[in-house]
Amino acid sequence: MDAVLNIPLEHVLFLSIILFLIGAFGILIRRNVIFVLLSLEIMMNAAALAFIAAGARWGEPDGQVMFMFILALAAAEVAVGLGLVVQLSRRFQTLDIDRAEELNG
Amino acid sequence: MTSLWLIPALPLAGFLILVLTEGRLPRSVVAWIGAGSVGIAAVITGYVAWQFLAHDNATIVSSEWLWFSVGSMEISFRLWIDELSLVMTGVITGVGFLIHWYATGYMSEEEGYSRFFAYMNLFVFAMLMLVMGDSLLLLFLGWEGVGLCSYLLIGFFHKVPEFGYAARKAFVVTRVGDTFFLIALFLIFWQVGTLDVQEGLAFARANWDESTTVNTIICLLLLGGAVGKSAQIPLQTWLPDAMAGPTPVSALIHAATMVTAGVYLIARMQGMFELSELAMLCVTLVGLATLFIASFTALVQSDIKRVLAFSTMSQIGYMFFALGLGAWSAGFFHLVTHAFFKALLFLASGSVILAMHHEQDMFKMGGLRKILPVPYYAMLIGSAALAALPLTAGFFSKDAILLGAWDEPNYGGLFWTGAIVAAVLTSLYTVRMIALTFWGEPRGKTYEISADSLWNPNRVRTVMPFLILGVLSIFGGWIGFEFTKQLFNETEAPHGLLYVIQHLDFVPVLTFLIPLLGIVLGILFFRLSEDDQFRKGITDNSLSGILSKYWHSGWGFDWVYDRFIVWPFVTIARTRTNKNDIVDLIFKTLKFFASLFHHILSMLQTGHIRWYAFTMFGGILIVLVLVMWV
Amino acid sequence: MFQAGLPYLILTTGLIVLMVGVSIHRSHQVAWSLTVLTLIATFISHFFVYEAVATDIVVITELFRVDSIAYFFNAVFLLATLVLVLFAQVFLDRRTKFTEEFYVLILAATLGAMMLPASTHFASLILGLEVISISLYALIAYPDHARPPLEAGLKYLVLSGVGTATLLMGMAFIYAASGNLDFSSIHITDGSMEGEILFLIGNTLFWCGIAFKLSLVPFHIWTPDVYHGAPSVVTAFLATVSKGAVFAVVLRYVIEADILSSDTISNAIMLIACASMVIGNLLALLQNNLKRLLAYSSIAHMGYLLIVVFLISVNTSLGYESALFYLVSYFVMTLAAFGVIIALSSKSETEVDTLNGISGLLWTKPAAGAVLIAAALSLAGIPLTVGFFAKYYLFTAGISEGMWPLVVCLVLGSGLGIFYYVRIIFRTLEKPQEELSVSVPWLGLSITVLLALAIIVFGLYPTPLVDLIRAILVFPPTL
Amino acid sequence: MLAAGGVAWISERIHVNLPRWLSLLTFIGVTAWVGAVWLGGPDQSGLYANQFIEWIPRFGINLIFQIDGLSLLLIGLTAILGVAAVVSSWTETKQRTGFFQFNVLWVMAGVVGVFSSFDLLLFFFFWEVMLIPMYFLIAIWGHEDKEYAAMKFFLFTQISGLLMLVAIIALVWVNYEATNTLTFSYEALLGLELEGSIARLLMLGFFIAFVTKLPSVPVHTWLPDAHTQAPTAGSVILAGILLKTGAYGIIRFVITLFPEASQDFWFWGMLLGVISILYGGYLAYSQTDFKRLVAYSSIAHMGFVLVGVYSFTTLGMQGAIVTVIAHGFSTAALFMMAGALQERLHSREMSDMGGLWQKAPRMGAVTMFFVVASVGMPGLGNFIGEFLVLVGAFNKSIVLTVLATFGVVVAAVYGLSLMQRSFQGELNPRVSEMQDFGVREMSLMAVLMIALIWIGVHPQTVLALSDGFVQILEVIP
Repeated sequence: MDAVLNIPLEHVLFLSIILFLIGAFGILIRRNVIFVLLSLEIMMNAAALAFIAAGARWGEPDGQVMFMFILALAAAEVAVGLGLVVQLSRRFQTLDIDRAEELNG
Repeated sequence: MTSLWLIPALPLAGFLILVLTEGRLPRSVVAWIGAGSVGIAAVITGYVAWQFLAHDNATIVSSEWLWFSVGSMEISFRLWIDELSLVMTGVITGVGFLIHWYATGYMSEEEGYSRFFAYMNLFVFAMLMLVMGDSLLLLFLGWEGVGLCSYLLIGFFHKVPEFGYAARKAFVVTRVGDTFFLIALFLIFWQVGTLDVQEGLAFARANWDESTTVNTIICLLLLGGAVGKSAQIPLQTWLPDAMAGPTPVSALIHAATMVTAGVYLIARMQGMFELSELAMLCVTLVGLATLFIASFTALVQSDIKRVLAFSTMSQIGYMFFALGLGAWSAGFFHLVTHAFFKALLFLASGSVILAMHHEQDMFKMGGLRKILPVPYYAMLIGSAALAALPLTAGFFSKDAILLGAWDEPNYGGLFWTGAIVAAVLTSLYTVRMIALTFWGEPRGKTYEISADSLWNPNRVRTVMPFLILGVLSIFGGWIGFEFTKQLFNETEAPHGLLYVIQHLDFVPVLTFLIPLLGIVLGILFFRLSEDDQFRKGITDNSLSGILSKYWHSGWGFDWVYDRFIVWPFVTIARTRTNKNDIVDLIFKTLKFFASLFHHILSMLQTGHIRWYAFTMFGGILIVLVLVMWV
Repeated sequence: MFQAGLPYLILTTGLIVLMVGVSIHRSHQVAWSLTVLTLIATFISHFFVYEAVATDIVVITELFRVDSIAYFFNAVFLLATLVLVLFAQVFLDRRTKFTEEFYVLILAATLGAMMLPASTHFASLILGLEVISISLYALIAYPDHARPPLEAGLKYLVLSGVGTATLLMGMAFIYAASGNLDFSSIHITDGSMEGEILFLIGNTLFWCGIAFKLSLVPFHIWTPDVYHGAPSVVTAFLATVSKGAVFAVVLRYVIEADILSSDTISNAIMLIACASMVIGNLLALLQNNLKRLLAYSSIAHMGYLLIVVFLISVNTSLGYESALFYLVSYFVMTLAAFGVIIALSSKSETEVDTLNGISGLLWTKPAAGAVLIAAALSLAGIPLTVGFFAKYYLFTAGISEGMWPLVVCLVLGSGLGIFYYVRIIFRTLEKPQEELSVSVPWLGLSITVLLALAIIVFGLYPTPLVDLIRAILVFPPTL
Repeated sequence: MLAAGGVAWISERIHVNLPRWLSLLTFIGVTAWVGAVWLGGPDQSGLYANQFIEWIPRFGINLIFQIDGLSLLLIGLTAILGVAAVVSSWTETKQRTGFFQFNVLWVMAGVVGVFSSFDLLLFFFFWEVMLIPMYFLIAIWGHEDKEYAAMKFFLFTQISGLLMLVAIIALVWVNYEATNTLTFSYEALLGLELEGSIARLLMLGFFIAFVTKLPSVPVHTWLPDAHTQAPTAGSVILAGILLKTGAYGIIRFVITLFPEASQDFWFWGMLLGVISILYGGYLAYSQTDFKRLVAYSSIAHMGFVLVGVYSFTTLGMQGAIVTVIAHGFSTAALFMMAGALQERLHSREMSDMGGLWQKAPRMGAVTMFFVVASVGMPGLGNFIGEFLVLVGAFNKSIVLTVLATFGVVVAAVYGLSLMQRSFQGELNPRVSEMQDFGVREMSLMAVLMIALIWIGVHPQTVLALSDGFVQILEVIP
């Protein structure tokens, strides 16, 4: 516990924000679905990190519980996501996310 | 007195019967109903008059029936017979009956016989309401009613678009006057608190004096109404066009009765007008101006009915002139005599027109006295009265007016001179009309008149109206004047002939002689000159030509109104943008912006996931910025 | 007090049985029957255990607190799901070979939806939310050979992922600021400047995430595409149950955390609400696809509903009443509208979802046309329909608290809204261009007619519904 | 018999989807009922019927139906014009007559509800309810441009209605805060004292809704479109009755609920009226479409109502009421005429008409009568109304009244030009055969004519009925 406390909360939060932004940019920049899902994962983990830092601040396990939670959740999401990716490659013959733009207006 | 109601009710009943049967009755029955209802009304009027005189001229009031009552305003249907309305009622039913009688023949070959008499009966009803109503609102009811009938009858031959235009013009122009009248009613009700004529006058006598501005305004507004109805300047332009109607209509409505409603109105409201010098002066000036302008115009017309129309205008001008000068009885007396002789003139001209197969141009007539002896003599008698040849009815009334003008303290001489000049003009155009129509040789086609035509002016049934009106035109003046004088409580009013004999002064004698002079001049000029000269006078470009053209057009009033009122209104109304209602642009703009925003926003829905994600991050950023820094 | 959790257990049991059953023996009919049974049983169970929540607060661990309001929400969600499941049987056959998992997923989503109204904790919030979302990813992309559902599913997955991540980030910040994950105790305790800022950022992010789920401007942009691409049954679920559940938890969050006492946040939410009303309606204005149109209109409706959020923080009782009434009527009319689309699309491969598709519907399919008209009128908030009273509640809410900007936007939005709802009505009234050949399943049709009847009956005489809601609110422990 | 009985009775019938005869009988029945109630006379409090049923007690919203003289008058008008609408469209609508009559009946039921509701929310409810079937009438049986027209009609009235709803709720809430009772009852809210600025705003909410319905410039633009596109029965109902709900609303609600604010507003009210009179008349003249012309003339006539009401005199108020009734008859008849012409000539353009008198003298005569009535001929109903309005308004503002009076001249211009362009002149060569009015149409027109003449010569029938209400108004300011 003590070791963690040495790192100021703000720093961890900044880190998580940076991670979040990295994820965000990943989604904006990458066209490959796999990378988009990856970026999503990064964003989720940024939040998870923030939870851990916050939990550390209050010295409670809640943050870590939430971390586990998020992990499970992200896994589930990715599981479904990958399923969709398979379908995408089948029906659209591509992994380029920009090609899925038939619904608009 | 309940039988009073019968007088207007009979023509109304006639109207209803004729309308409801939709022209399915045989013509003879229609004629009986149409003319008969007015005839019986005339008889009843005679009875009422007898009662009236028998009871020392005590006012006769009918039973009343509440029209409406709102707050402080309570108005009933009630008829009121005093000297003034009695005389008018007599004229309307009497002359009206004769004209109806005449019309049974005149219209016999036209379509819509039944419709014609329905309108005519309705007109008589409305005119009677105008005259007999005891409140200004009832008067207004009649006032509008006659306007409507006038509209219907001018446009009687509705197939001809020009006639329809003339009818609308008549209605709309008089409507302008009516509006003034209506506003006067509001003002009276506001100030006096009642619309009853007698109560109003009593109030005015009791509470107002010469300096009451409201009174002057009321009078001027009433004058506005009268000017419209009586075709005086500046609202006179409708009358000549109104000649589009069948000639009996012109005789009844546009000569004998309706157009004199303005005179009646002013006479009715004498108590108020007397209190306002300005209003009186305006009445005089309006009359004088109309008199002048109309006389000159009549001098150059070629259409026989238009001559008579302008003549009517000028004669009503005389009446206004007289009223304005305070010569009430003279003016009103002239109304009565004018009804007789102008009706006669119109009926005669109607026969002429039928004989010429609806040709109204005098230059295509001539020499008709042989074919149409009865109308010829009728026209002669009527013209004599119109020109105020001594001892005819017109002489008595017009002389009285002229003398009244002389007696005016301030501008008497001026007025008198004006009126006398107009009198000369009257003689001139009268003679010209007769000369062109009856004298000389035929200039156009003539037609045989089949002996069994109902309108044949030589048959007894058609002669009777001529006869009666002729007699009245000659002798009406002898008996009438004393009677009319009582109406206005004038004891010292000048009396033409007696006055001349008694005083033998310069002025009365001149007044007496000058119409004669006009006639002599006219006979000399028109009898001797070549026919072509008249036509020349109208067409060439010499000064007189231009003048006569100008006069011919009625002094350009129509042109001015067309240019400055009708044309802009119609043009603006007809342009496309206005048909489409500019206010709607506001809502169209709103709609435009709504759909513009819709399209802009729709364009953002590109379907690209990355763009969507971008907007979301953008949204987060915006909200964060808002929350943190705003 | 354990019995209060009975409905959840029944549903879960049904879910598990179904899942196992499907893996043993595939049968559409059996799966469907089992689902319907489960839903009905769950629905009925509420009545048996209602006593428990009617008199006392039932706390099930730290995460859930079951009360009568939650039960009411549950009942509504269950009924809506039941309606959709009834539709689904015929609808699915034309769209996929493997129909059975659909029911597993939709039961799971319903379970998630039932968690949310009872949730009092960030953990249960995120749990419920994600159970719904993840089920929905699969549900949206369920049809096995068409392209639009897949595209919609993918979009929803990615964008919802972003939303969830934002939400989680927000929760983490709030937690960092307050040290609590329980709604009622997330007030900032230390009062430090730093805490305040963290709290503010956290809440902002949290609301952004919620706004995404409720498809509020400016996080609305996914809505039309997903609505459009998803099979109509799923779209309807997304539009009703999923949104309703999120809204239920938002209400509880607002009450317990008293979040609107902060001016900055409440101003931001107000702005979001106004923008949603106006922009949602503008987007729908000339839209020609019925499902997209309903998507845009749902954006606006969620904007309207935010008015209640403001009311509820001041006047909880009236606020809840308005919210419940509005949600119920919104459910009924949205389901009716989608019901018509589903019924029309049931027997065809592609969805009948354009305005051209419903041209002259009143004459070719009178019942369906009439239902659509009733639904459109109701969505527009015209009297005679329940939508009017729903809107009436919102006006009352806005006016009683003097929230004039919201009222103005409500008027503006409703005005715009009338335009496109009336367009729908006009199209159903016009002369049919071609004879609509599709047959309509009797079950679906009769359900939509029932829904339309509900619209009309409550539109004429809303008192029973009002009374019911007020009875629910008699003992709400949170009030 | 009770008012609600009447309304419920109508609605019962409504659900039965039977065609013409049934709806005709219904309207005749309602007319007879109104007659019976009228003859029965009012009770002590001046009401002819009274009914109270709980509706939504939660918000103090109840079904309060009351019929006083004013309401009875307008319900009578509704019933008679209902008959007229049904009869006039007897042959026009050939498709879906059942649904058509259903809609006609619903509109009428809504209107009767509007005229007899004494609960504000109930009033609003009916106010909106009558719009939906009206929308159907235009959208289904309308002419070529029906989508646009129906949409415009619906949008204008609905959006302005929303403002009224806001005002109603706000008013109730103010009352709630003052008295702690939640009620929408008209009578309960009548005595509410309002702060100046709030009263003004709330009044505006009501005013805009009513003025849109009336309609007055500048929110009148829906009317010509709606009228032109609507089927005959629709136009008759629209002009004859729906517009009257606007007038009724102003008289019944705006003036009484917000006496001071309305008093302060008089100038603007009258000004709008005068502008409507002149602008409406002017635009009427510009039109080439028979129905559009009549529609714009309606705007002009309704201007008189505004002028009358905002003169705040007994005369003006009574005049406005008479105008409402008389205009109902005269304009309805003109629209029927337009419908009859369209049925015969398949055109509303006056350039396709002309000289029709020769083919159809009865139609010509009837048109003449109603044109003359709407021009304001004394002896017919419209004159009484306009005259009283103007006399009443004269005390308030001479300038505005004089301007309004000139509207009478404008009326003559467009009225006669309508007559000229359609019935007079030479027969249009494009008109081949044309049937005149038969017994059915003539007897209908006769009823309307008699009604107008009756109001013209004995308006006391109308005035006495509305007197009770106007007396109350006297007390308020």
